Amino acid sequence: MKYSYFPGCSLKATGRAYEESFLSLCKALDMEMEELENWNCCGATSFMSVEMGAAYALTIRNLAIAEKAGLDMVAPCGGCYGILLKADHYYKKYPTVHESAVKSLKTEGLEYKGTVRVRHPLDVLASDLPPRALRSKVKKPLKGLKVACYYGCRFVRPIAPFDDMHNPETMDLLLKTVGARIVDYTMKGKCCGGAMSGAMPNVAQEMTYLILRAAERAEADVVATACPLCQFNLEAYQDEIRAAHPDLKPIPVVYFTQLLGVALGLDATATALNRQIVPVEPILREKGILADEKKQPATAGV
Amino acid sequence: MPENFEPKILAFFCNWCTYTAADLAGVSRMKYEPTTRVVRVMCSGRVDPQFVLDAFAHGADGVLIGGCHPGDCHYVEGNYKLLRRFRMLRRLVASLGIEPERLRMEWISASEGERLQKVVNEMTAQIKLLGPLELPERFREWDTELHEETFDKEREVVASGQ
Amino acid sequence: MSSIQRQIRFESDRDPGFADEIRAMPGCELIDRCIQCATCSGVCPVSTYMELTPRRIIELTRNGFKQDVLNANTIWICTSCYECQVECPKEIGITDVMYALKTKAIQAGVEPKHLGPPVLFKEFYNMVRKTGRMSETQLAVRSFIKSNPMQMWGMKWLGLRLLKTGRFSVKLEHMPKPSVLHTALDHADRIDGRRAK
Amino acid sequence: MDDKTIGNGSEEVRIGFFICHCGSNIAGTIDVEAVADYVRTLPNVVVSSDYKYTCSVAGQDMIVEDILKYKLNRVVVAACSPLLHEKTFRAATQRGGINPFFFHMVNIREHGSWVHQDRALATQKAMDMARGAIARVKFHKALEKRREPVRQSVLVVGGGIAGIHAALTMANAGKKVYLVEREPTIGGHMAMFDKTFPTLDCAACILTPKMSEVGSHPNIVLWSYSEVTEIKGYVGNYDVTVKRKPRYIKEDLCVGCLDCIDHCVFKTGNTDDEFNQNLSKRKPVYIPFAQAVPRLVAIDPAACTHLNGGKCEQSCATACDRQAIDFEQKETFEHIGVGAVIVATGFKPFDAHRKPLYGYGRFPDVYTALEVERLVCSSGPTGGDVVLKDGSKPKSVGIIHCVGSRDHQTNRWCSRVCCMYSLKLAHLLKEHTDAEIYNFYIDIRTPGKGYEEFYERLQEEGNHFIRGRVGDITDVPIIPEEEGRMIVRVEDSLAGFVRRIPVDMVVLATGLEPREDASEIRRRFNISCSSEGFFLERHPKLAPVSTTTDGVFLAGCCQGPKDIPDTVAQAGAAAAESLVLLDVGYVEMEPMTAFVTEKYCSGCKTCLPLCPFSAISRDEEKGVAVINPVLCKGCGTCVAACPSGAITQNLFEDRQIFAEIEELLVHA
Repeated sequence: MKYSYFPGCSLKATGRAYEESFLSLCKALDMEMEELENWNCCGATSFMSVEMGAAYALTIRNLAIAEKAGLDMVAPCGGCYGILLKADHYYKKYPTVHESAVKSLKTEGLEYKGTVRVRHPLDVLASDLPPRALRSKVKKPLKGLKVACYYGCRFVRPIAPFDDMHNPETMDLLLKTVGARIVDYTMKGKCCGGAMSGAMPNVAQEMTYLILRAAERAEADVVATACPLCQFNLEAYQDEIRAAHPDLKPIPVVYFTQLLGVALGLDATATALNRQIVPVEPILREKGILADEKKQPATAGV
Repeated sequence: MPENFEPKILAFFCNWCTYTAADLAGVSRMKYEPTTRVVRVMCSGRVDPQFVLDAFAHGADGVLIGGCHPGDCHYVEGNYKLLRRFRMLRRLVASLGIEPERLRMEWISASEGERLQKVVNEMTAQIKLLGPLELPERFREWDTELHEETFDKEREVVASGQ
Repeated sequence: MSSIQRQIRFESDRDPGFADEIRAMPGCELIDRCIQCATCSGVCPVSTYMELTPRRIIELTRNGFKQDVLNANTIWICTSCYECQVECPKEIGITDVMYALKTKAIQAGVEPKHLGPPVLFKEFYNMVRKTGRMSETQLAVRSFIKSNPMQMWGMKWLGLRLLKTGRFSVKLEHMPKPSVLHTALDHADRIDGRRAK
Repeated sequence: MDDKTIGNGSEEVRIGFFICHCGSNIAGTIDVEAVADYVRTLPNVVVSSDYKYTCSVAGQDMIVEDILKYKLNRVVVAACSPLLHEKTFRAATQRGGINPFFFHMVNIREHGSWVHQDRALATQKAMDMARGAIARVKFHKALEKRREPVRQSVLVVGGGIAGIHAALTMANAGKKVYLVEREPTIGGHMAMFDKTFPTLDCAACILTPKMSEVGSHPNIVLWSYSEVTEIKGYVGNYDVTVKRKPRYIKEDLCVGCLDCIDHCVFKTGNTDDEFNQNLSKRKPVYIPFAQAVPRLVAIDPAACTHLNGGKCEQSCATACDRQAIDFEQKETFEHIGVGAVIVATGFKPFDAHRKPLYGYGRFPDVYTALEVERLVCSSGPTGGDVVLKDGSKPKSVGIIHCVGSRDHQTNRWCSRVCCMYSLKLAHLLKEHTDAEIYNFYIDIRTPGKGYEEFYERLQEEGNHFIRGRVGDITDVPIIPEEEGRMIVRVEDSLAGFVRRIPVDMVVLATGLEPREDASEIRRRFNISCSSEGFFLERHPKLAPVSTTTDGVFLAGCCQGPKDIPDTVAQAGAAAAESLVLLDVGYVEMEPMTAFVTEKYCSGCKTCLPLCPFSAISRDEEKGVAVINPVLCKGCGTCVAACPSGAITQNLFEDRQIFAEIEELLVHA
């Protein structure tokens, strides 16, 4: 299985644990990810807030490049995924968007016919693998690990091609397959604050607090995410949140790809667990998923 | 193509569904192209293929047949009978060199005024692109050609001394 | 300052063309369908911080109260999580309306000059237009300098945490060939809902 | 051919043309004078005039006078849709002394002025249509309507309050009524209600007397646990097949003593009780509720051990001293003939799972309105105690209006009754629990007698009314008082800010929607549905209980959401319309049937299988097809298919339609 891979900007920086764990997971599952040539930023929410025509043209440019490759386009970042999907949809729906993008693409000799299928790793892993392919490769089932799957916004909003808009379950199913116990809580689709975590820290931190609190009340050992922004917001500000809400206990927030990697027995570099701010190894050892051997030194590469 | 070409679409609407839908479009003041000329029949099953051919022969640029959705026919299955005939008719019309867009069959129920509006506008736009069919004029031309040809042949026959 | 002011809007305060401009932007065409049910405000995770709730934004926008709408903090607080849009019983593109209003405010130059979000948006926009990619640390630093320089001190621990886990990078990322993007974006239309003359 | 003498016989064809302004409805878009002037130039047209309102008495008189004055023998009117006024003008034509079928109508309003904007093109279209009609009417023939007797009985489908009221009205008028109900008892949704708004009458107290009257009425045959499977025939003469599902009880022997229920091997209920909205359990042998009519038990084959092939001592059967239990019972079919049909199949409450936002099925104490009806009812699952799933009494209740209604994602329509029943439930919940009651609404709609006054009463009772559709129900608290409760997050849109309100119980005012099998029923009875799936009345204002199928009438919520007073009124109207049909005693059949011209018929039998009404047979002696005019419904399908052109349909003759087609296209 071969795919076009659109990493997006965050996966090259704060979200690199996502890229590392996702690509090693793909390797382990014989899925080939070919990085898109000369890709550009999807535009996120910011570009769209300044100028709309260029914003759609910017996003659609990536789609046009992917169309040339003729493969499904995998975008692991929730933001990129949602924006690519919406741009594709609006390109077909609104003549203004279409005309503007066509003009823009022409300068580079590109065109977009509208045939690209934008995919998220959750979707690809859940639908494209042969039945039991994942289960058969499990070496260290996540037995006893209570996971709160956190979906956030963009996988299912405003367009939900592969999951239930109101009650997404793909991540639950994937992690259940590798033996984890999924806890039920009501905040799994609520917004984490997204790009506002830096611009309006107090607002965003209240939002993440509620999500973490709900996961904690559901007795989750760990929160699993599928978007670098969500992961960052939920994990990186826990100290700051604790200043306002001392009751919040530290809770590890990981990418679902990291957990799948652990279950498949991939090594520490492949699962990038060393990039956690709130370490996840202790709970994995406690549950007997990671061997309780000599403590590995934190050797994070830059 | 003449300027401001206004196609003439002869429409056969069944009394219970499509004719009523057109009434609903009217009551709802939905605007559509003034290109249709409606013949009301009780059931789309009454539409004789000859009606369609006659319409083209007399200058219709398009023919639209509207009936009830499958399973909804007021007379149980008249629309299925039409459907069977229509398949045959479509091939016949195509073999006459008439573009397929000029003959259309639509299931439009009594509550689908909006759909009627859409279908008429769509069909009008398509036929405007195709231009007039002008079958009567073509018939005249063919007649003349045919006359001349036969005349020529006769002359040849006469000249060959038979 | 303490004198009592008249609170009233006259028809002349309205800018009817404004509503048309917004309606013409992608996703914003259904605002007239709104029945003011307030689901958007009820479901919005940040409506509690807004001067005008999303519901009121829709009402004011379709009535052409441009100044009220563009000057409210609402449009900058919106995180574009699309909850309002997917729950709207009339399927109005509320998030798209928020985007449209943000671009309008920036066009009109009335965005708050030191509020985090608009500063971030503009910095992001400039950076991506130039390099084709977003560099997180650079963006954060640039935004903080313009909005709230003091905040950077509060962020020093965060920086340290990221540094320790190898997630901190001060490099300015860019596309291998950003020039093609420059040309491409220069040729895109400005979709701003204004009727072509 | 000499145009002057075409038509019936050799007399000269003299056509009168009348075009209607319809105020400005037509004249605003179509130049009616120009059309009249144009038509005057057409052959055989003797008089052509325009008039402000042709359908008015003066307009009709003008037609009558002109027929006499100009010795007209054909009339064409260009006005509105023939579906609206064809009857009117046919009658006027007849009053002028000529056969009403020498009339033809041109639709230039619904198909003309109302849908077009360009005056010149709309006028041109009107001229074309008029010319087509002029050409066709020349070939019209004098026709007579045939009369058929009407059977003096009626079928009522559905035993809710609509069906009950319609059945009783007909039966009291002396007509034989067959009432068919799918469930084991009649009563429908109304039987599940506790009180009715705005008077707070006990629903059972006003409904059960009517139910028992149905059960004992000599003119009513009540078939519960039954379904109509087939209906054939035509107005006045419908042949109906009713399937009677086995209830495993001999109806003639059961006296409703309920001993069998007491002796069932299950000492407590083993299956969800539908009547109590699954809030309690019932046994496999059961009676839906105490006042059920007919008072007959039924055995649920899905829950009964014996009927599932299991081992059971069948104590119910031995307990019955009348040996009424019959496990071998099979479904049976009844065949009846009726003159009219009243369809009163009711509605389905909106499935609250479809709005996951409100947590139905996720939070235990989120209820639908119908569930709360059962909870507050003293004969309900808790004996009228409003208690939560944990047994405690709610201190605070939120009622969410418009659940599933006014929503493009689910149902676009307003369900009409939810505001009022929410007010009623608010009152009852307050009365039962003294809780704080919050109504979350978009608009409060109280259009009915005493309704607004009821709303005012509720306001004065101290209920909270918050204008805002709930955005979220969460269990994640942000302040201590929210701990352990459901928190409703809503914008108080009149105050202009967002509020969080902790509640113990949420009531969802679910809307009304068509039943799942509405489209199946619609096909069975050959009626139409509006786009949302409710059955379509013939005319939204002027024929609200009739359908496009003569002799089939509608009553109650199957036609659209309505409250009990409106339902009863409509049921009465449907009964009255049926009575008109029955009491006149005959129906006039439209003469547009088909007939075979023997000398052209080759006896090829092409037409025989085409007729869905089996109206065509073959006269073996003569070797020709014969059409039975009584069975022919006039669709014309056989006409179009006859290879030798031997079949003619009255009013839709080939020569009429060809003339129309050709003239419509003259200017093409």
